[in-house]
Amino acid sequence: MKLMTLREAIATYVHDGDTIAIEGFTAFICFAAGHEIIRQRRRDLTLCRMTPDLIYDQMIAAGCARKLVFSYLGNPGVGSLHCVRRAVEKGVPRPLELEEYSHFGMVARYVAGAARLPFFPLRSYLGTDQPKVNPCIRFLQSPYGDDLVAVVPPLNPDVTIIHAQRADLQGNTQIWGLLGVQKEAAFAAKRVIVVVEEIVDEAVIRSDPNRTILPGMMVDAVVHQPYGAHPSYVQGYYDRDNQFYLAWDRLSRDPALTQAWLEEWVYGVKGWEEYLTKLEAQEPGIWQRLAPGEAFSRPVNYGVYG
Amino acid sequence: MKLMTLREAIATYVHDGDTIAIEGFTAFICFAAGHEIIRQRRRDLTLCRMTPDLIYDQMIAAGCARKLVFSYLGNPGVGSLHCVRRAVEKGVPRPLELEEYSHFGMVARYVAGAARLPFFPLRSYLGTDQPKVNPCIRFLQSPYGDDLVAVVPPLNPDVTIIHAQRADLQGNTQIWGLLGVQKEAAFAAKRVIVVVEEIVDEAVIRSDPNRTILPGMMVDAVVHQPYGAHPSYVQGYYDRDNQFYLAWDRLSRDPALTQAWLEEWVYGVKGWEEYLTKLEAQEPGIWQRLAPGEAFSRPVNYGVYG
Amino acid sequence: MADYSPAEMMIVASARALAGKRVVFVGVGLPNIACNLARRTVAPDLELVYEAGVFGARPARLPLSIGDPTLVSGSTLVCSMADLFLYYLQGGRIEVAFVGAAQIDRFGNINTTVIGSYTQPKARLPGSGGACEIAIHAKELFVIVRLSRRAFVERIDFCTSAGHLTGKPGERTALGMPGLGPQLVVTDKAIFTFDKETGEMILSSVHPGVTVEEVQAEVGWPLRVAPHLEVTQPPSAEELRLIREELDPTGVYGRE
Amino acid sequence: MADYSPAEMMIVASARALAGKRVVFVGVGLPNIACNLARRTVAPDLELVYEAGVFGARPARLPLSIGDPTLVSGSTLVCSMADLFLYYLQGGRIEVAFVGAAQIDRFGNINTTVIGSYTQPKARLPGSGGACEIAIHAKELFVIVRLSRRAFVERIDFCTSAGHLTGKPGERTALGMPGLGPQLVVTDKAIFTFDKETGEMILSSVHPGVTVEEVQAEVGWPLRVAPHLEVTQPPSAEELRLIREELDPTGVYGRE
Repeated sequence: MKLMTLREAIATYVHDGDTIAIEGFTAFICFAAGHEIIRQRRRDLTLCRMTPDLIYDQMIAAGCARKLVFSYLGNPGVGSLHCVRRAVEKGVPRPLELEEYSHFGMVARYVAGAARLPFFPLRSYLGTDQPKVNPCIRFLQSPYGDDLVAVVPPLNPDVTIIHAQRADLQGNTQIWGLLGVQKEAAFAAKRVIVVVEEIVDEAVIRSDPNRTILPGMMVDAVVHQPYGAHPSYVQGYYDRDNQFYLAWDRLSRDPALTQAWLEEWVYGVKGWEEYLTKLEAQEPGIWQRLAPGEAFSRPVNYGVYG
Repeated sequence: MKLMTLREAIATYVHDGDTIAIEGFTAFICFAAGHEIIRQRRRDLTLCRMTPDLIYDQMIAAGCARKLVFSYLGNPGVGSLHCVRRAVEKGVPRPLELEEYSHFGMVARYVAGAARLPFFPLRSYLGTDQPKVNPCIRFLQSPYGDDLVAVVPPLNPDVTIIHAQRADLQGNTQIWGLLGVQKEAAFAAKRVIVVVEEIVDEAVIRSDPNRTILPGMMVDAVVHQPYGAHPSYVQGYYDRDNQFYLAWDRLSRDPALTQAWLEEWVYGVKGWEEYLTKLEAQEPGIWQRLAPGEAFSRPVNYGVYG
Repeated sequence: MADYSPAEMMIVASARALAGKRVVFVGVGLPNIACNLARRTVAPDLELVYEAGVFGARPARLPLSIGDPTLVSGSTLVCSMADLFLYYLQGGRIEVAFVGAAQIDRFGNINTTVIGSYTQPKARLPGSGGACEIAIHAKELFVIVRLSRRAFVERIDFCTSAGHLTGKPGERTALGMPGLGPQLVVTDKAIFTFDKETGEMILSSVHPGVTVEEVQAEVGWPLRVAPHLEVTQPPSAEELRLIREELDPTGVYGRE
Repeated sequence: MADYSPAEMMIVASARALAGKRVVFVGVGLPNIACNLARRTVAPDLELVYEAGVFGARPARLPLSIGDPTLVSGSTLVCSMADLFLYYLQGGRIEVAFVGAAQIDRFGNINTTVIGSYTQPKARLPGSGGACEIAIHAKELFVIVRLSRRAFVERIDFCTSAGHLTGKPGERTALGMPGLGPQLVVTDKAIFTFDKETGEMILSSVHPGVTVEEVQAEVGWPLRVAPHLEVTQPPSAEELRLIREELDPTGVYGRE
């Protein structure tokens, strides 16, 4: 049975020392999974993500990670990731090793991992200092001429966790909106956890097979966790809670405030349902504030043949 | 103005000696464009396509091509491509140079072409005779270890022609069903012609941006040509006309019958509208025979934010 | 015992070989019917991946080609050729794949390119399609081919898809091929497996009424015969019913 | 003449530089407003490509981040990061791109990685994001950065994105970089262009009321000044109206 709670999924598939990727480009960021990993006190993780965002800031503040593999460190549209900076600049709460690429380099690493290629070529990095601080970035001459291209090695997470609008019980998963690098990160992984807003009947999936980005056969756990991406957003379901992104910018500058926040909102709750209850108690009407209007896709006819 | 007739599009963008790709994996094969190229008597073309199918068989029989770049020669589900075989085995109507890959090799060539990579690596060809007869297939050692991978060079057609369900007047193009390698072939090309069943208002496109495979900015000509993929099919619009695939297997074995067919159905008509009129005269009710039933995708909510 | 055709025997033998498998890469024709038969008998969880990029197909009719639109409608996922070859096939997600062959040699190397010389062919065949990489990446390769001296040759005219190469142990691994290579050849007269060490083809089962001599007569090299040669279990009444009534009611593939 | 802020001057100057352009790669913030202003003034056919993989966006509000959902709804195309970087950016489809900079040197080389040493940084900055490859592939690169001695330095602490490298003619071409590199630097006090041969930064226009000396005071190397130094045309009433009433009505970006 693939359907499980987030607690079960993290307990079963995420282990100390694992390399994990919680992907989603500014959207679909599975905070629920990140919090559960903090709550289960995983240690020595290598965290991979193009844009670490607040979720990795929180996990790093909680001491889960020994290393970060990334391409852009920032609180999107707001500023810095203060916990990541504290770990890098001051070793607080523990030192953090960085392995750094450009966006294209990270994408290329996931693609190579997903496709079992020993390297992926890209035209980047030439003339910059990036290869000097990351020996994994190398250069290769084209067998067809003088062209020199950069190459990066495959990235194969032990676990990739993605958040999506919907999946069926077999794990067939559909996403619309920003696609980011979720598909590639999932194919590159040894184990895949999909967290969704809705579990739907497979007839819904089958009505639009081009919308499916992952086939059930490669999904190890399906978790039903509505609002699991808060404070990031899910296209068509809820908006980004920008107030939280701004609040985090303030409180995360202070290590004590950061730990107090983790105590209250992560360690202090049993799971995501309790987090949501607390959230609604703090701001009744939050989901109305974040609810988008309706803008439906026009249906397309796949046709019945037979 | 991008909207033009097929005659204008071919006259403007397809020249003698060009390398062209009419892509579509068993579906969306733009026979209308192939016939127009025959009718305009283009010569010395290099024809690229994973699966040459009947359309290239016809173009080769008509003497348009000097070279074929491909990965699978066949009348799908039926048998051989007799005109291609005649050109290869007997030089009739003229000799045909072959440049041959596997499916993955062709896909990789288009991807490299689309991404301006000097080569694309794939794990294939080792242990086979294919590199012996195609010097473009080479091998490369990974900079991270002993792995030996095959590489293929980019394929950049002068023109790629694809058939789709719908586009708007700017050329934003949507396809559902088998995606084949159309996107990659279009991105790899210097010029792109899109032939569609329907021209739709851009509001239709904008209702489902994840469905768009080509942005208008890279489309040079948009042609409105309903039933332009007959006898192949368009998902949700019409079925493959298998009777024609079977009939072609018989008549294409005979060079005289083949030429007679070209005279009657290609040279003998002014354009695709006349072809369709002839087709309906020959078989009233053909479109009812080929019409699929309705199976609509369930709409998804993209949300209104703002 | 019901009467059955050689094609039906091939379908049934292929289906049985899928017992317990999860993900099969399939073309149309006999493999398609075999896989669908396996789903209804020995491999209910079998996921069919069609070469055109379709998963979980629920065809409402017998598909006419690997790209039939009936495979798309109501399937669970349709992807591009780039995704299919990069992430599914090369990505190592395919457990078993079926391929055909114009010629096959003692070590399961396959020709689907030319008969005669490459530049002056006697017959120009379809070429690789996806077979070359399928033979490298699928964990197991099953070959379906009619038994004939034209097909089972000492030396193939062209190697399109790698089998067990020259038969040296470990040769595939040394070339970095993740798949095990050909594991089974199903024909209209017999079934062959391969020596785990050398990759040599072994006659392991003859269909009812077929003798080893008849098989040898159609094979262009001195055939190794399994110490415990079996006689293939003929199709059961239920297997035949499924083929004839549900999977191929018009007899396109099964009645030859 | 209307009063305007330095940020408004930057937006207007950036927008005007897009005259006649077709495809711009854009992040949120000032570049976003500049591009939308250009669409309404000097470049009506400008196609905005957002770094999150969105084309033809019709945002119903000012986007909060490059991945704001309002960019997606009603856009013409949304693609994966792989498609964006492989086919759009590296594929050569981007005409102009905007980037920011923490440090920029005389030849337009850009640092957004660290201040101080890489291993013991005084300040850890965001890193490359897509900037490294944008600087290689976009046909023209426009930099938006506030003028300050901290930013305009003789030697950047880390080269994240290549500009004109060491200023040797043809150096970018020799490295196979398809884009022309930095063509324009827009600041709150002045506009810079680059020598076509050597790629050296040239002060080409000062904003109204700013002197060359004030600019030089904020630049860490002896500045080359264009023979015909211009004074930037201040924002027109219509440009300001568009910014204030339509593009940034709440004054998030324009009022600093």
